[in-house]
Amino acid sequence: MIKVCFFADLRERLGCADMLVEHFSGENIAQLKDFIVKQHPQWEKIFLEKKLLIAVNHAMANNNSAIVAGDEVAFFPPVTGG
Amino acid sequence: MIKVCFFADLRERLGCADMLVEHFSGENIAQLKDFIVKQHPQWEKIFLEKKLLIAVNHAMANNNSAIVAGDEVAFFPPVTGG
Amino acid sequence: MSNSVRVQTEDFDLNKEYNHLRAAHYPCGAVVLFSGLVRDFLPPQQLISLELEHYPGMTEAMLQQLSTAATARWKLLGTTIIHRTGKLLPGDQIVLVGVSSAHRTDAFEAAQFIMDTLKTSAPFWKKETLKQYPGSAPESYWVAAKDSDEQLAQRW
Amino acid sequence: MSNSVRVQTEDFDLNKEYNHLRAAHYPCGAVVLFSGLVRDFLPPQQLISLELEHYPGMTEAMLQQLSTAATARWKLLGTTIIHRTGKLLPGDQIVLVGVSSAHRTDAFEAAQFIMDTLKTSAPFWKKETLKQYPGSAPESYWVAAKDSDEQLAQRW
Repeated sequence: MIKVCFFADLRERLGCADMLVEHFSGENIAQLKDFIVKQHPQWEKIFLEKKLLIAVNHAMANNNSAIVAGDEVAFFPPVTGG
Repeated sequence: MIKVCFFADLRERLGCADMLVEHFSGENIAQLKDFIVKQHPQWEKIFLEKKLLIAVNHAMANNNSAIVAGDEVAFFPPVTGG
Repeated sequence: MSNSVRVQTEDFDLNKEYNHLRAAHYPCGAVVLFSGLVRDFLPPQQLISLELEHYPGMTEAMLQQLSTAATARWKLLGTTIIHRTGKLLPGDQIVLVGVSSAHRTDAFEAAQFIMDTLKTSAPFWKKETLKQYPGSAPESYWVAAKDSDEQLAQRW
Repeated sequence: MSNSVRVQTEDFDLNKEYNHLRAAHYPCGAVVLFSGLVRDFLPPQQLISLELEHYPGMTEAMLQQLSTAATARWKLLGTTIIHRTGKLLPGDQIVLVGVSSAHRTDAFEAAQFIMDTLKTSAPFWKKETLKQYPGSAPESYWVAAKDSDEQLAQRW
């Protein structure tokens, strides 16, 4: 099971703050995206956006980053703090 | 008449904080230095030091800077504030 | 060496942080403080409020990384990073970065590095509620990331 | 726009200057403060005191020039430069430079410019009274100008 979080603009557009992804047998972020998009086809366009940022267990990651059961994955737009 | 001031290390080494130079008929700082050194030959070496800084009427100046009667001229070592 | 990282809804007291940075460490010769404030728009626009969302846990981890990276790269005596979240009003303090060091250049560069990197890597997002002209209905927008911030971060 | 230049024997209140820079001008998004402190030596040396001599009249004129030059070169909302003179003790505040602006880069660069240029052009001189080892008699030395400060000033 993977915990997935969405933030800011992305959270609002998806209408979802976080979800638990079960029965995921892939090994990296790209596969996780495919898996989620299969469950939520209407999210595909948003998930393909170039500027989508990714974190795994609170560290910046990318499509090739490995993930295992129990990981926390976050998707969010470019940050605007400070 | 030219008012001449000395600061910091230079003031201590010359044993003089300020002086009034009278009967000076030159037109620039180099001539003023020569004039003062004629009155105080023991100051010559100090006046030839490369790092001696010069101000005329509170603005940084150099050996070629023009001066006229009533000006305030200052000589001092490299500054160390801040 | 004292490094402090805080993410909080409450306001902060710049003077208290300054006194801590200044007093606690030896031989401190320079303190640089950066304070980021909620900036209003130019009339006829008017900012009503700003909502700062963040990613709890990751924000603290990223700010701690910035502090550690700055301390590894410059000779520092202390660092303080405070970032607020939640609802803020025009003029409010958003972020404080404080750095103390023996020599000024270390403190200046480290503070700039922390701010530039925070801007592009710490998971905070701003949503503005503003009026386009007096009497208009307030509307809310997510602030877009700036390319200029990306460029500033890349110089480090 | 508010520019303040002061040369004084009294201590200054950084927080008061911060609040002035922060509050008075619109639309302020960034304040950078630099505080320079009397740094003690590393043991076994010990700084007893520091005497700051200056050239009255010229110091104020030079600091005002720095403020004017910074304001011409960067987009600033306010600048504050305070430099103390007379006898100071380890840990005492010597100099404050504060800059406010809409965007952080202007404030950071202007504050660094002012400090770097002040260091090589404002007529202040430091004389240190220090002990070379515990129990030794205090001796006084004029501080020598540093080549590194000259280089830092030349980058502007």
